[in-house]
Amino acid sequence: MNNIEIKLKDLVKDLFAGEKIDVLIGYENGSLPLRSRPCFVHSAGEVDRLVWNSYCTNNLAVYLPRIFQRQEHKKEETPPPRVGIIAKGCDARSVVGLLKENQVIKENIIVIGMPCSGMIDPAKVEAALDGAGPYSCQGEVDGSLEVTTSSGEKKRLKREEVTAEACLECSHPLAEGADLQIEGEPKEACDERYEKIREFEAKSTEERWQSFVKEISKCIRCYACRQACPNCYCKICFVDQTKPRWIGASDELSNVMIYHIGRIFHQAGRCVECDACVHACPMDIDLRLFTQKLVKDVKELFDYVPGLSVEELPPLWTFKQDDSQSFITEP
Amino acid sequence: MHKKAMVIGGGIAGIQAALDLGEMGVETYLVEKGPSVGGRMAQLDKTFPTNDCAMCILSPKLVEVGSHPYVTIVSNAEVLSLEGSPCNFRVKVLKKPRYVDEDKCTGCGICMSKCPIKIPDPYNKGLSQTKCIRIPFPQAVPAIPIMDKETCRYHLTGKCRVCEKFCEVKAIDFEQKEQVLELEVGSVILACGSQEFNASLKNEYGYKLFPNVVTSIEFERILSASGPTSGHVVRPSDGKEPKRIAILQCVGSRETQAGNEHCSAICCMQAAKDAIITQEHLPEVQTAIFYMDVRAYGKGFDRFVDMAKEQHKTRFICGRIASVESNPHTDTLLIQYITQEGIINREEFDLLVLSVGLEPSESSMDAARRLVVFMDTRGFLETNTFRPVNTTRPGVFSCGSISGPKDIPESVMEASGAASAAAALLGELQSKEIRFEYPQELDIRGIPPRVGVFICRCGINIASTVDVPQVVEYVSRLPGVKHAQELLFACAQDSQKIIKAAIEEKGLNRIVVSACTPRTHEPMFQKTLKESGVNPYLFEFANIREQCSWVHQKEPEKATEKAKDLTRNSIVKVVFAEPLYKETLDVKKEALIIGGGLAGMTAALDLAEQNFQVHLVEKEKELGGNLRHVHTTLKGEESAPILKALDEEVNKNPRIKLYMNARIREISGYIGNFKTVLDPPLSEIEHGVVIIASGGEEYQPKEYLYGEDDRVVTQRELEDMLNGSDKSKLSSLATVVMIQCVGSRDDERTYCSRVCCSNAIKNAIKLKELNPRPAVYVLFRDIRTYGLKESFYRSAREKGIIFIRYDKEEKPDVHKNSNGLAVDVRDKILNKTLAINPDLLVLSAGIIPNPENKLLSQFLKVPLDPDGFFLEAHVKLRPVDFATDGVFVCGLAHYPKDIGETIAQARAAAGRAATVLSKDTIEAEGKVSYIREERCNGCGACVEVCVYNAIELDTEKRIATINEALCKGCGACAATCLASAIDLKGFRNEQILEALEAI
Amino acid sequence: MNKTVDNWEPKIVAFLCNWCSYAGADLAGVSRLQYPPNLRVIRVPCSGRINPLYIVKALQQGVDGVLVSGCHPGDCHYISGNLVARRKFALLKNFLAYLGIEPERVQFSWVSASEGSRFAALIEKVVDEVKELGPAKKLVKKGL
Amino acid sequence: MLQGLIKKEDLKKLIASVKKEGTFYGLIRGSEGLSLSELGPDDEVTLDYSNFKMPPKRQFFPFSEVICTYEDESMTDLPLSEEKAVIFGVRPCDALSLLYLDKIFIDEKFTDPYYRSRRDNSLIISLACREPLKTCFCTSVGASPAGKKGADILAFEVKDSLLFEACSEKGTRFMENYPAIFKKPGKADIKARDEEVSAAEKRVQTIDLSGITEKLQGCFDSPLWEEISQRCLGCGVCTYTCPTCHCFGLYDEKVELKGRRIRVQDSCMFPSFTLEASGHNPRTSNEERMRQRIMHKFRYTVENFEDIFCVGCGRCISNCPVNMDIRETLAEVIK
Repeated sequence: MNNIEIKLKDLVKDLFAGEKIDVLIGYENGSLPLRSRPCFVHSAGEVDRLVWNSYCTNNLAVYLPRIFQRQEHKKEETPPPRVGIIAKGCDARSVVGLLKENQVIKENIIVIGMPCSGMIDPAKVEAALDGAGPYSCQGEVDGSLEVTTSSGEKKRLKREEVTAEACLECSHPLAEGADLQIEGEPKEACDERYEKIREFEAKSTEERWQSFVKEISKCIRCYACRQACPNCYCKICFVDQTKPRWIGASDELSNVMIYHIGRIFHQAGRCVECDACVHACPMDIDLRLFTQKLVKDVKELFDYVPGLSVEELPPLWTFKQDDSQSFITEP
Repeated sequence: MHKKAMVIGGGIAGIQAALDLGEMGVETYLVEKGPSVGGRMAQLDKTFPTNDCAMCILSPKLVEVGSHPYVTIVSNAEVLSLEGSPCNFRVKVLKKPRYVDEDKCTGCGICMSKCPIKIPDPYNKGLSQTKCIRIPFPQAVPAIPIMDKETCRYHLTGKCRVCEKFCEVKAIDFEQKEQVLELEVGSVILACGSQEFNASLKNEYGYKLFPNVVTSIEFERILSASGPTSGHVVRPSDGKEPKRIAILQCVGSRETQAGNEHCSAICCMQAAKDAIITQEHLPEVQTAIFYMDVRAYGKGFDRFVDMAKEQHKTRFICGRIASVESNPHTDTLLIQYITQEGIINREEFDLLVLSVGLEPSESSMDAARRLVVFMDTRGFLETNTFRPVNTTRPGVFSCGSISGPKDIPESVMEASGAASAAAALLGELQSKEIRFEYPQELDIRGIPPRVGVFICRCGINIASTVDVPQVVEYVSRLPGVKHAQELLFACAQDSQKIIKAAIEEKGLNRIVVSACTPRTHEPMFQKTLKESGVNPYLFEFANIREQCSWVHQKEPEKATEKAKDLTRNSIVKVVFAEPLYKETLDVKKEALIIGGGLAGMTAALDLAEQNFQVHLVEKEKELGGNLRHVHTTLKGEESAPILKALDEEVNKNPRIKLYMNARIREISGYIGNFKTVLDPPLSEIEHGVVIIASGGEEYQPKEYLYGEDDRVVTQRELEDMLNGSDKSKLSSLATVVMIQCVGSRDDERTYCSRVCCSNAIKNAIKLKELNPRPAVYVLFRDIRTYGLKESFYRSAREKGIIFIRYDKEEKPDVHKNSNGLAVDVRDKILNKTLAINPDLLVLSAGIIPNPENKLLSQFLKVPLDPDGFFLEAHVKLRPVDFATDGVFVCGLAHYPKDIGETIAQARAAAGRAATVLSKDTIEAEGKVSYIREERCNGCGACVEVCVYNAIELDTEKRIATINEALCKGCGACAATCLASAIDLKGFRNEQILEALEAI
Repeated sequence: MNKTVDNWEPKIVAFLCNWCSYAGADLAGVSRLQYPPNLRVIRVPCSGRINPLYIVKALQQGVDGVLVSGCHPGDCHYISGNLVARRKFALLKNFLAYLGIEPERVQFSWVSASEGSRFAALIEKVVDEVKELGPAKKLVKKGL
Repeated sequence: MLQGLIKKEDLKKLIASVKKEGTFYGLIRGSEGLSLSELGPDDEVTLDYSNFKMPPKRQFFPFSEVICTYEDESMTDLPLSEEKAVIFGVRPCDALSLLYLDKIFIDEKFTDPYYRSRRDNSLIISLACREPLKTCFCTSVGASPAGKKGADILAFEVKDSLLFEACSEKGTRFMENYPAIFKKPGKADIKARDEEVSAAEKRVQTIDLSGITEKLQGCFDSPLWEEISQRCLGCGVCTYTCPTCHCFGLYDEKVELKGRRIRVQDSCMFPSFTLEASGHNPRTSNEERMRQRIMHKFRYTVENFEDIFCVGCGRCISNCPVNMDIRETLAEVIK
């Protein structure tokens, strides 16, 4: 057990002991190698389930809106719980966004900031192992990950090469503004970002379209991207709405495209680049290629970075007189 | 008699007055001498200082006044006489012949297109041509042509009658005669406006001699997208884009040789606007404005001028043009001018724009004479500072530039003020009840759509391009369509009968009319539906004239296809339409007025006179506010008796409840239903409107040794001295220096305090009158005695008061030396620094906003401008309103202003408030937003984007709720809501998506 | 590119705000300015009403171009509806282009009530540019 | 039992032959990873894989399909598929899943003609499993790495060859059609195969599911479901990648007078699955939906079809974004 994990458990135990929280959202060991998974701890006695390692990829903020949502279907409403949440930089930015959008009750949440050093992307590991998940993992040795494949072969994967893209490009690894911080050495912030986006922008219209077609063609409309996204808390998502039905239900490509265009556009000015959608996608769609474009444009056009301040209005809720309008057609 | 009034003059002031009167339930005749209402504003391209498109903001008002149930427009008419007394006037109105029957004409315009005679277009100042029979301009109201008898071929030769031949409704009437109408009204408002100075009288500038010399109003037409050059800025001589433009200010203003003594008040800003707009059209253009003083005295004006200078490369040259020569080969102008330093320069320009001033018009003066109201020596209506909207004849009020040059918002304010005064006079009379009886509305629940489609031929306007029978045939096969037919003129009265009959016979429950633009005729068809028991929102309009037949005249087949598509689209939309009902809400007929200064008291009295209960809150222990420190007006009127009278009237008025030493603790609610907690008495009052009259304060100077040396005082202190007992101190003075713009127009407060120049001049003159001996210096940046105040500037100079201009960068230096106080100032004309040793230094300290504005703005959810004054809904046309309904502003809370302006604005606020209070209920828009609760996440995006504060979050249910009474139906909330939990009735997502699918 | 398609005329849907652009289109008509007949107008109260999804849906329905026009900044009948919309439009325009939809297919402009000629010129330009591109294929629903 | 040996490189010949009559589907590894695709003789068939992402149900029960069109008052059914297809490389667990789907779609009373025509026109060649994954548990639910159920032919990798073994009449006829391609396997080949099979079987992790149906019958209202479902995000990954999930919805798309009816796969994990036209939703919570999925697979299908509708392929485990592990869920139920 690592040092951070010990500190974390002590802190959470204190929170329960002090009756500060009713539930803590954290990570526990998963059933598969390289997987830690979200867990809900309800008492000090359960705290030892908690882990903190390089596999805590999930964005836990996704659970907050539903925890705080009014339970209209229940006969008796219980008062909203007091929630502790373990937060990497990205989770914390999501919490800020959710606070801004009234999805989290400020008085009822304690954010525990973690010194995140970047998470391992299971998909990258899988890709390095020719598409199959590892059979077992022997842990990290000298900056490399040691894994065994289903055929019994042992492989060493460079940590850097299997670190999630979002983490490599993370601009705020520290959960700034968290209520409590677990001390440690977070990863360094990355300033050189959007390189892939710029590369993509430089391609021809046709090439970009082909890439878009290729990526979206993989989609099976399972909505894992939506369900994993902390911002996708709508009670009824626009794709599921009828009267009017925004999108046909079939997997006809244009329908699928509009689902993704719509969902990603709904993240404009809200996306914190956690890549929860990317990690959730069973078909390995490169959603980051599209979500990040909007993040970049929002920064460039409106000088806005989501998730950093509760007070600042989301960019699409407001405007400035001198906003760019170079896109306007002049006859 | 019931409440009736007449407004004479259909410019923006008259329109506003008529609309306000109408909204107050006063039946109003709007008499306009021309063929259409709209006035000069209809000719403007943009409006300063926001560069709003003039027609964009005016045309909805034109439509509104044209269709208001309480307003009757009498166009092409003038008033002959006014007899009787207030509440009981008889007016004779001469209605001149149009040669077109207004009742029959549908405004289709075919006569205009067929008329063979071309004449210079007065709308475009003769810069382009129109026809002898013409609709004056596209947005004209009424949209009925007028025939120019002088040039009509039939009238001249007895042959032609082409227009008559083509007119399918037989509306042409060559025999039409003059008609005298006799009308009874209770009060009258004069709003006949002014006219532009005739630039030909200043022949040294070459107007009418050289092709490239134009007046500012002609230039306005050149800039306008709807003007003679479609907005291409070109010079008249060769149609080429000018590279160098000179704009000369004060043509016919501020000079008495050929022009007028007064300042025309609007030209400086108009010039800055034209410079900016021109540069937007032609990025390379270089504009130079030759001025005497930059009179940017209004809200946002100085910032606007700075923008012209800094962002639009406009040169402001303080100096006069001495002569203009035109190169006979190139028509380029060689202009010789003298700068303020006395240097003579010569420079070439491609175009010279003469900023022509405003002066009393012949027709205004005629009207004044016929109504027997007095004019001043210049020909403007005579008014008293304390009664700015009253004329000398009881029951006759005035607004707009008939009483002196002024810009649009001031005209509009006066209009609302005059309307308030006119309505107050009629206070005891009953409103005429206008009630329409409609049959019981059809319940369409569970009934499948049965659509009736009517395709208009519009004479030949549509039918000559679009194959109307083909469209009828096509749409009759579409699902849901149970009836389709063509009509010669869908808007004609007999067509309404046909539509009603079809509704009845075929049980139609939704109607589509394919005809002209819905922007004018939609209400009429909706009325027809109502009369047939069909909800008026089960109606769609397809525009196959303006947006089809007229723009695709050479492609009849494609135009027909388009007409089918447009009609089909409307059918789909109407199939998915739902009946809508306007929410009504009760109005608590009481007003809360915040601030007991001049503005608050004036507004309170106006409302009380109209029988409304008023709650007047004053934070001090006595009423009067700043007026306590203003002893006389510029004209010399004493204010103390007025204040005393006001105070008494307010105190004894049974309908005014005073709360002294009181503060606002809390305000909640919305139009018609506000709740406010005052402290004291810490009780809640209910009211329907709020008027903010919270005033402003004099700036406390930190500069020029103020507070450190007793010889340094503010203008207010000087005024107290001049009107106090210790005048003797003043009589011994030898040298007095006044410094202008103290605390104004600097980096901290960029705005002009508007009144300080007049105040300084007033006090300087008073000093001189008291004792002519002392030398009085006024150190100024620009003297801003706008409008009729200019004469006092002149008289000050005549009295020997010395005016010295200084720059913002070179402010006067004030220090103490052995001689006492010393003021060093750089005189640009003499090009040297003057050292003056005054024994009194008077600082013209600016006006700063009330520091409590911020709190009030939060209470009422209304915005402040960057300077801390309240920001009205629209700087031009809604100068006392806010986007939030039911809240109004007046006086210094809005911006620095003088007594007359404050009173006018206070009365305007009262008038606007009365339009709310005079109704028992307020009717919301029909097409408003609504929440689908099951989808709403309560994120609050809608709350932020709604400028009308119509949406709130229900903290209990954690969803948004819409106050339909406040919703204006813009739909920004619906487009912003990611969950589509808000939708806009009449433009529901479903309707739009279905329409898209049908494209 | 696709100029060879015979007799093909693009269909362009235009969302026009009621108070400025629709009035500008009316003025073009009153002034008898001629422009290509490819436009199908959907009137909305304000450009602020336009949900970005409408534009995407229009493309899916197979229109060859989408034009959105509102009041110039400052002219908005609803004070700032067009300014709120402007941010959405800026992002959407970039985003669709980024995905490989020809930028000329989706255009935004401001037309005031007095700009009949600007409206006509705008339509001329948009129709020309869309014609140049040929019929829309991307994002278009199959089997319509 | 007809057996035949074919060199791996000779698969191309088989493909070329089959192509004359129909389509040959197999696995290829492209730039986008592994997929079941239509193959030509020049395509490199991949044998080196554990399993592929989307289950073979998609071949017969596509995500969405138009089933009829209508105009005005008349309705037209879509023609049935007549494409003959050979599907090669399906794992035995997935092959078994097709038998379960048949129980749903090919019923005496209600047969789905579209599904049926595709099934009738296809031949399934399973490929026995050599390297079970960490997520596999086929042997606990009646399948196995070399199970024959659902396959027409079962193929085994034996060194540089493939050993084909017909498991149905259809399979036998197929192999008899290509006598030139198949050779008779030797004893060594059979032995090698048997060794591989037993090694693979041993590597499959097992869970004890005895009594699961009975347990489920008694725990509808258990608080267990809330606990289990807490982490679940409510996406459709598990159901859409499940080889036996088969729920669908019908949708109409219309343009003016014309329209079409589309059948689209649906997921019981979505709230909209049970949303009624009135707006009422009998299953509002994640826990109810999770319960339904488990109940359906391990109780209702047993009650109705006498089979657990799970083949232990592990897709729902490996693809779940939050590592919901059905094995753990079932273990919880049993506990």
